[in-house]
Amino acid sequence: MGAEFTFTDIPWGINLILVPLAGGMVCFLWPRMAKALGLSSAFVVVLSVAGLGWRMQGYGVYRHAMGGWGAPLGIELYADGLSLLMLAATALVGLGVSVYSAGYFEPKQSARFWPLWLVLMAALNALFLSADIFNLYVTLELMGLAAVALVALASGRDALSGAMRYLLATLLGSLAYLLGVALLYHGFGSLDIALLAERVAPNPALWAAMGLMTAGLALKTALFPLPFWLPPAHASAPAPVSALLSALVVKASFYILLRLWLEIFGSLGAGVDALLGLLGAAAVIWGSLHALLQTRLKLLVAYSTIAQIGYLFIAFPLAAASGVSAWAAAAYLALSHALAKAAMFLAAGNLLHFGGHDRIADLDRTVQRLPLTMGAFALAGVSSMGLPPSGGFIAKWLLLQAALAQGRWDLAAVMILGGLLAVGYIFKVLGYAFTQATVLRESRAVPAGMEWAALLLATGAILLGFLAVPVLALLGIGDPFGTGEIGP
Amino acid sequence: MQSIYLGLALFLLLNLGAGMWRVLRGPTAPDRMLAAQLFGTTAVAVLLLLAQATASAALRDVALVFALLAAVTAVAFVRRAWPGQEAGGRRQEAGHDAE
Amino acid sequence: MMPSDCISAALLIAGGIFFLAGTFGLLRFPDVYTRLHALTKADNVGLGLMVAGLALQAESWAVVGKLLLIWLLVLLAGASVAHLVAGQALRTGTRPWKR
Amino acid sequence: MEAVNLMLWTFDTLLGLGLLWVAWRTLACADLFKGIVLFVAFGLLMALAWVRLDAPDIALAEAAIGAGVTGALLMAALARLRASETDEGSAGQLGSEGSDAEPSQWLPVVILLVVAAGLGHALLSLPPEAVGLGAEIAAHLDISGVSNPVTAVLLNFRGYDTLLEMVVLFVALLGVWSLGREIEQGASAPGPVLDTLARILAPVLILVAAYLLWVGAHAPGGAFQAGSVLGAAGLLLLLAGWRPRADLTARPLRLALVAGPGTFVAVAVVTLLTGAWLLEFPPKHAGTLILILEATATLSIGVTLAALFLGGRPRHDQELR
Amino acid sequence: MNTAFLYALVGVGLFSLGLYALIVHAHLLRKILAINVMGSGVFLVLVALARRSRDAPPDAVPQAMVITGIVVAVSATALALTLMLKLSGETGRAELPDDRRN
Repeated sequence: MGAEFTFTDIPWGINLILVPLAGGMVCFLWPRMAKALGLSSAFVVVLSVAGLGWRMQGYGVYRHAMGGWGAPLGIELYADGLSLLMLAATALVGLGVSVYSAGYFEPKQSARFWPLWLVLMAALNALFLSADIFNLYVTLELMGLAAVALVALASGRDALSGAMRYLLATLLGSLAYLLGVALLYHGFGSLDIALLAERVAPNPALWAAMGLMTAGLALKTALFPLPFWLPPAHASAPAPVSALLSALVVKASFYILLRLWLEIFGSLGAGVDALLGLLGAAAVIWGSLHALLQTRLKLLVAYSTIAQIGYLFIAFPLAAASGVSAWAAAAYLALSHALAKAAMFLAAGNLLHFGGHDRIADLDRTVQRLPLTMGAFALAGVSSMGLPPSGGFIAKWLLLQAALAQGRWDLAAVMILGGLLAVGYIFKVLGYAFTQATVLRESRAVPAGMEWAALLLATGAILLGFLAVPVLALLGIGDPFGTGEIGP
Repeated sequence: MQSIYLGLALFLLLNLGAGMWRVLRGPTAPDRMLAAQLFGTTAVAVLLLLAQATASAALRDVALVFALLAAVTAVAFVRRAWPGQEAGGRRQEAGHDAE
Repeated sequence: MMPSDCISAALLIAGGIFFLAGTFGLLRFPDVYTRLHALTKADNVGLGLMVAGLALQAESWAVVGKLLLIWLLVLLAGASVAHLVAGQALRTGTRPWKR
Repeated sequence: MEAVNLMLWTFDTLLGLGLLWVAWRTLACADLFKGIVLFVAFGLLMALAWVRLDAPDIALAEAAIGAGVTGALLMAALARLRASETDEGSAGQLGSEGSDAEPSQWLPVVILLVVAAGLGHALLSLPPEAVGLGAEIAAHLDISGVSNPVTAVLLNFRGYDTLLEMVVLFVALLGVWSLGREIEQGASAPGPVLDTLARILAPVLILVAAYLLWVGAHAPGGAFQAGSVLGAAGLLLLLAGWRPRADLTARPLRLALVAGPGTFVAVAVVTLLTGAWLLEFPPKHAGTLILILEATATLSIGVTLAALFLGGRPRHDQELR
Repeated sequence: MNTAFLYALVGVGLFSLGLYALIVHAHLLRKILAINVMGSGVFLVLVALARRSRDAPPDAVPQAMVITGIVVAVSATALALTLMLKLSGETGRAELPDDRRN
């Protein structure tokens, strides 16, 4: 290579996997360097995603044939606009969480956190880049085990039982997915998604694979009625871990489901996506109502995640009927929810750190005392409610438009109701944060990095409200949704 | 010759099924463990017979690994699952092991 | 059938009978110590006879060596485990069966 | 020939029914220890099934992991569980086990029967001729560096999966270590018999591991089987009361744990720099590269399994250095 | 019946049995055993279906997938067992709290 090696030749996609992986292992060997290494790995990952995006804008989709074999014999990496969007969400949330964690963990915990987190980052990136259904299984398991171990970093029975429940749910989901892989491989003779897309024909094996994989991934995404594992795990984990789980890990299994539907299961027709839409609508209402009822901030945020996942599934019947914009809306929502939800959990972590508790009713006067944190929570709340200007607004607007265009008044009504309920639970928190306390409680100072990390992520969610055109253009690279055009 | 190998393999498999009764019945933990030990030996014999019958040498390696690992499991049993406390022993004898 | 085939068939069948006897003992003997006795029959003699029968048919000396190694390992593991189990059973207060 | 086929068919049918029956008894019996013994027996039958399905590589892995290491892990966990439960003085909870053993919920049964019937129907509707990558593999086997197709898939064609899978094992260890220190077991002194047994068996296990590693290039065997047998050797030593010296459990242990995935990443980077693709092995050096990868993977798998058996960070491991 | 389909159906049976036990049993050790049985069922389906045409040499890809799967399963089992011990050390019992209904 030498002289001919140019900027374009840097293997951006590979960096995304190998850098955090190597970083994680070095952290394990030299725990003292963990923090510095972790932060720099997160930074390199952001740069690499930027590089990948830049390269994809010039040259179109990214492909890498592992081992030089190519499908069907080998594994291929593949990134189009959808993968890029998810990778960007991972990189941005990852950087925010890394900055936050640098201040959050005690030295001992820090030595355990960084290797796990870096491996989780590698698993997420590998998942979003993979084009092979068995490789996706391995990344799913890697992600699941790393996530469970991270939840268990918080000691105490709540965290342990949350982690255990989560582990059982994630293993069950993976096994159902793997059985689906077996059926697809033996039905159509390939593991590569693109090749499978060419070969599939509706037959009982395809139906069974669809059922198994959809159920398994829906369980991992915590779709209603299977979200029982999510609130305990997400609420009892350390704050940065909650942020990672809600923002990225549940999105990863949703991403696989979306991919499979776009490429392989799309031909199976309307019945199932109507069901998924119904479950999504139920999740919006159920999650929002539960969020409204919570007295603990972290549980409130966790239930709100279930509601927001519901919106993602509402896109299924809408996209199947006609519009591509429903898929784009779901992807946009995944990105903006990732930023907003990470910010919310980090803000909740700050409040917990500050006051030693997360009882919503006792969040007295935190606005004066932690203005940046409450600002972050409020901005993230704006996106979660779907108010303009925010990424959440753009996404839900697109979704609503798709629903109205198809005359799905029922789904539109659910979305509006979900938005109103979100207003309810966000303002419940903000309301208490403004109240005067009769007695001042003891508090601990919050490191500035932790406040700023939350605020910057929330600002990102708001900024997405202004970046609809360029982001949707990036999303269109490689035409992930199968038509010539994207967006409104 | 092949039908002798296969017939014996089949016979040993049935033998395994009969031994399963001891695992289920107990009554004590060591009884179950002994039955499992016999399982291991029988499986080794089945593998050796199949290796000869189907002319696949690799099955002898499987048998070798079986022979070794059965011993490790048994040692794990003696050292761990059966800690040798008076109370534990008596409870196991009563037929319903404590957790 | 060659004479060697006849001998090895006889050895194999004899081995099978010992396995049957081992299982029978495991099922019928009254306590763990007597069952240990039954188990070692299958381990030592049953597998030994089978290995001898198969060794007559082996295509090379390496195979004979591997068969012998497997038998020795099972023998060693069986004997040690029997000893450990018996010792542990005595220590935990399982009384030997008396008429 | 007819008789042979009939015998094989009977063997398969009995084995299949046996598998289902043992699995059912494993999961339904009231006594947990019995469940574990039955699970070990289940692993044994699974290994026989792999043999009947012409998958000796998996049979080896199942014999070492499914029937061996997992069984030992389960037994150690049950012993610790009992110890912790008697410590808590929770003798009153013993009765709860009975109610657990007799689940009488008919709704899950109906749902599962429907699921099983649907899956069975889907399976039987598959075409009678397998559509796989067998021919594709056969066509490329000569440039893969090894002649055992399973090893070729694991280490060359789909080596990237194996890289990630090594990391899965590493993550499990990270998780176990982050949950706390090893749980001390107040077992009695090993005694002369166990000591002698360990002294004889451990070297044999290590030799067999080396043999499986070497033979894996052209016959069933390979890094995972070898690693599990090596792990079994470590387990046996731990059971016999042997503990690594304090200076070994610090950095050297950690180095051994990451040697496998670390070498994989290093080789990946080298191949990327010298060729066009990640993990692209030049056919001339493929054999050597695969052997290097497998050797370090064996070491790491063995050490990791033994470390997982401890159930926590070793006593002398210092976290912050 | 064909050997391949026989073992594949046994695999489906194991998967369903394991799933049932996972749902109805409360004790975590049983749940972990159930997950392992389910996994074995899936592996059996993966390999058995490749043997539908018996004359061809065995397809190595499903076999490699299963070996990968076995290592993943033992990793998950080890983590689950440690987590179970921690939880029972914390709560005195190896069950998930208010898991009676699930």
